[in-house]
Amino acid sequence: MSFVKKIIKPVEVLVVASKTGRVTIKYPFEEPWISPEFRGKIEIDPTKCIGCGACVNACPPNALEMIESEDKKTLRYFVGRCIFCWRCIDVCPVGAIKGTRNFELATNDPLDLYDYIVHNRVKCRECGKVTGETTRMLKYVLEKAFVTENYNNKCPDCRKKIFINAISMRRTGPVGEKT
Amino acid sequence: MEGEKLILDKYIELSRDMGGKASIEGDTVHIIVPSEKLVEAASKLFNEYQCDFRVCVGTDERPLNGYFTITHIFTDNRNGLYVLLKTYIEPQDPKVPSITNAVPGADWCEMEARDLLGIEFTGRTPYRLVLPPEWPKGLHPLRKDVPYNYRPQIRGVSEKVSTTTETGVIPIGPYHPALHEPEYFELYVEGEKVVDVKYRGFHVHRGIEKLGETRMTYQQVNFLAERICGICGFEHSSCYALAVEKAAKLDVPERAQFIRSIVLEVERIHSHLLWLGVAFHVLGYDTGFMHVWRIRERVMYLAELLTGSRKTYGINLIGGVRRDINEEKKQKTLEVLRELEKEYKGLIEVALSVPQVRKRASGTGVLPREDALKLSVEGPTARASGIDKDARRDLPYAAYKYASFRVPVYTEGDNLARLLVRVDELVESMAIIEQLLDKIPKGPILLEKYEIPEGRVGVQVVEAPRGGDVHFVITGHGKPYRWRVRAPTYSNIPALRVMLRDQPLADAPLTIASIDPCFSCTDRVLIVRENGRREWLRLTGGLKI
Amino acid sequence: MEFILLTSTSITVLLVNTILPVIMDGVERKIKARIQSRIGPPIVQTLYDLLKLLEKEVKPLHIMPFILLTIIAYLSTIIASLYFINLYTITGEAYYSITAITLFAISLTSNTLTPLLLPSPFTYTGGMREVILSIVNEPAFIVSFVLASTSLRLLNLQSPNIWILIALSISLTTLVLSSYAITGRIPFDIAEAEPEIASGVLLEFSGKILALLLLSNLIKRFIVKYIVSSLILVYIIGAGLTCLAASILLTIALWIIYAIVAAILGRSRVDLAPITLGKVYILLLALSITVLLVGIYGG
Amino acid sequence: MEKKLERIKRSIWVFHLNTGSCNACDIEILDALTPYHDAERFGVKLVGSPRHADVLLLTGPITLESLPKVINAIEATPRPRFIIALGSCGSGGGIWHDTYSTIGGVNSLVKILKERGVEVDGVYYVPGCPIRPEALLYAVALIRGLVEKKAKSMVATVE
Repeated sequence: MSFVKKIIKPVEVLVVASKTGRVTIKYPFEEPWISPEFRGKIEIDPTKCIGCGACVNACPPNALEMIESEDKKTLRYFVGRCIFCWRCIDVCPVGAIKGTRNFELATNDPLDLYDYIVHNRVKCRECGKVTGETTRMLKYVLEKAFVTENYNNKCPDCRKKIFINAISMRRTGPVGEKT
Repeated sequence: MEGEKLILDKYIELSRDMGGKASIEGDTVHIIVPSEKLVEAASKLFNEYQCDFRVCVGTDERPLNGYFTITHIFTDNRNGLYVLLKTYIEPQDPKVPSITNAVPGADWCEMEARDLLGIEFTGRTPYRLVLPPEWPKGLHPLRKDVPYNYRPQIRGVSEKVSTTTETGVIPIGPYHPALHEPEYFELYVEGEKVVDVKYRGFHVHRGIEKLGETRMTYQQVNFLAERICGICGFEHSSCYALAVEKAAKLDVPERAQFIRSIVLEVERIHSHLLWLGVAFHVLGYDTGFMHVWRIRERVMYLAELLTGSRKTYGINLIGGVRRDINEEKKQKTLEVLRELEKEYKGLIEVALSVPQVRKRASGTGVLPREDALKLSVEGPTARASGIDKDARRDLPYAAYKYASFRVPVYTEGDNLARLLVRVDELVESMAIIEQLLDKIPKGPILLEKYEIPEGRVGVQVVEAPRGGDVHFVITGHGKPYRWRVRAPTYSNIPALRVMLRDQPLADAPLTIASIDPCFSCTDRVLIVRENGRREWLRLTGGLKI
Repeated sequence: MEFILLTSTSITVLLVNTILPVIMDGVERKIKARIQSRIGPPIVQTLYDLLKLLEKEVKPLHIMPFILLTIIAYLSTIIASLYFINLYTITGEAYYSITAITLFAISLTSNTLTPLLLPSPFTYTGGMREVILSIVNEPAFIVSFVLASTSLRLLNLQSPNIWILIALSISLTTLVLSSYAITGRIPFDIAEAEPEIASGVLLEFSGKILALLLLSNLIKRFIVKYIVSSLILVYIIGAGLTCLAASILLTIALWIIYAIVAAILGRSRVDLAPITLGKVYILLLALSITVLLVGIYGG
Repeated sequence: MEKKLERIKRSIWVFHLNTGSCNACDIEILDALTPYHDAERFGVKLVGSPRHADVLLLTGPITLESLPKVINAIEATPRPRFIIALGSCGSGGGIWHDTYSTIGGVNSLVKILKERGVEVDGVYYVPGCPIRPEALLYAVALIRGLVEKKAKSMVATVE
């Protein structure tokens, strides 16, 4: 009897199958089975981004990159390289990056995979040289720190110069002018 | 306490006998010996002290102290100790005696160090193991003076791989439906019987270690470590985090450790279910494959709920974890586990009753205990051959000391034993999760402020589904100075030769699958090229086959 | 006149019989999917597959003419065999069935030879396995067919001879078993066992050639079941068009049963399968011959 | 490309080509075939030989060692042939896009293929790390024309 039972046992898989029925989720005609915690594509809010580059430093696969040109600073998000770790969301100082549950990213055109946020680079009020910061960054710094706009909109070199000038003025008069 | 002192004395005495010095830091014993005494010391540790050989690490310490070094990592499983045997090598003509005659398991890692760092090993046959054949000689990517993104202009010749005209050679791979990963086994057959095996692997070498030491920061390496392997990635990132935390002596919140352990066990469940499915598929029992993967889908959902991703969870950081387990998630987890357990037991019973599964798994691919010991195999492969070792119990980490569980051991050493070890472990894992969820303490999950001093050493073994992962970290400035990873498959592949010999060809895919090979883990360092049968014969020549 | 009618009917049926296996394969995939708790492909999926393959490029093989020759031989003999089986079901003439089974055996031989012509080790191993399996299966199939039809002819339904009845049941069992093994389903799909030797015998073929081979294999699956069902039904309800329809229906039923059996088993090992099968066949055939002889001369 | 797609639309036979990935995507490909996702609904079938394939599922950043074999496999696939690059490694090189032993994703591969004169009829990109099985199903549905393409590049200029 037990021998027969042993032989019949594999047939029990039919019982398992009929008990479970069809479990297939008819995606894409039906909602997929995704938990609320799922980490999908990130979205960068261009109205909030200040172009500070904190996310670029934190990003392990360099999916977020800062491309610097003469007068522009472009934050490029290449979703084709993104590992969806959401570290950028952790580190963003202004909360410009938002996580979504979007995973439907397939495309036949590689150019679809890039997002760009183009920032202006600030010119130094003093010498006209382009500094590293973006316009938004300066605004942000003004809000957070005790600096005046007058100090903020100059390049480091000019700041140094002004500082030295100021000190020397107090002591001996302007630098570089023979008195 | 007395006993522990005696044991430590034993190691100090050993180092004194060898003319070296020893220091103890936490659970790690550092022994530094002169290179001429290295073989003697290693042999003593392996044979007399019955330490378990894990891996050796070559390091370019020239920027620090002007030397190359080689560190052999042993673990004393009975006393829960890590034993590091280190020696300094002159930088002009780096030469060090090989320990492979005493410890056969050291074969691969020595050759890896040779190709990576240019350290020569005397007293053994060296072979060009590393990097594609076109790789320029004298360029050793892990040396500190080589940039990580230096790509020599080589374009592989389009060589014919799987169309050997020589009959009697069955190439398995690099693209083979049983493997799902590009690895190359060449089976020499007589009729339908395998007489010899040639392995050429390391197609998945991506330069991870170098990347971790250069482009990345401490926190970023966690995510890199996770991508060493997509199946047991969390083991790797936990192992790395634990090693760094050990090196920096960080006091990680208990709750974080519990969460780590829980997620580690979730990963073990999904990995073992995956393996069972693949094994059934290899045996042609596709219905079993489909049903096992059907119940696995619940675990994947669970993993996503707990961590935010189905795989490569991305919740480990140095100092803790990123996602908490709240009451709702806890209840959901328990519910999923209950359902899983019920379905799993019924299904496995049915699947194992299929005559072809039983018949083909039992008695095939046997790995005798002596060979398993000599080759230092890991995980279920070792436990199926009667070696009772499990890092969760022997070298407790994370929160495993709060859980009680059984370590299943079988003595047959065949494919069925390896299958049953995994079947049993799955049930244990479910029990561990329940216990830990019950005991989870309240508190923070992430250490907010910490400091990682430079030049410290941390070693950690984490029991992955396939065996022990070993991570070795020397801390550096803002990133690891040296990061060495050893995955369990690295130790298990050499055992395949023993298992495949004189077996029917039809069993070869099952036997290869039975060690649950994870090549992407194994290959993370460099491309190993097996360019001759002689070396293989030399390695296992001393073994009874 | 009668001959023309006969021919035109059987050609129509032949066309149906060529398409039916393709649809039945879809049904089999659907059944398998159901047992595996999923939806599965549409029933006409195999047809889509074949149509697509017809449009794909053919990767050249170095002995192309030979290969094409063997494949065409395979396909034509198997279709001819199908034609004669149809004739047998309609007319009930024994020589039609004998022609059909001879042609069937020839087609199987030409099929087993094809992979041996290729240099790839996978195809070679797969081909060798197929040769070994067919050495065991084909004689068993033919002998049991002869035995079953003999005992059917001898059986008198009014006063059945118990020995002949036993012989009939044993030979029919053998016939069904060998017909299952010839279809190359799990556990006997070792010739194209995917995980072991890639796709085995089919590995090197592509495009139209692959489509032809797959189609012939499907017709082969159909034919073995068709032979079994027509043998039984011609005896029970007598030859004719009803019998033809009934045989096709029985073939479909057999196909479904075989599909379910295939779904709940695993793959056998290459060295075990032929030996076990061979032993079982020899035992069963010897038994049925003995019993049959006892029935004829003893009872 | 559209016309060529038409031929294989209803029966997509895929060959799985791991070029050095971490396994996660590979396992998810298998997962897409299992009951919950069941890619066979769309006629997807995993085949054991590139000669039977229409689509190569390419995972991993393409290591130097696997490169020649990958090219071999692509050459062995009869036309029309497509590549679906899966995961962040396949489509962009992933976390190791610039290391010494990889070539960094499918775009570099396409360049090399062009140099060698090996033609491919189309490349699809499926980002994800790892891809969800649904992401693969989405890509297949995209090929079948069942869904609209959602991915779109965003360019925003701020003051």
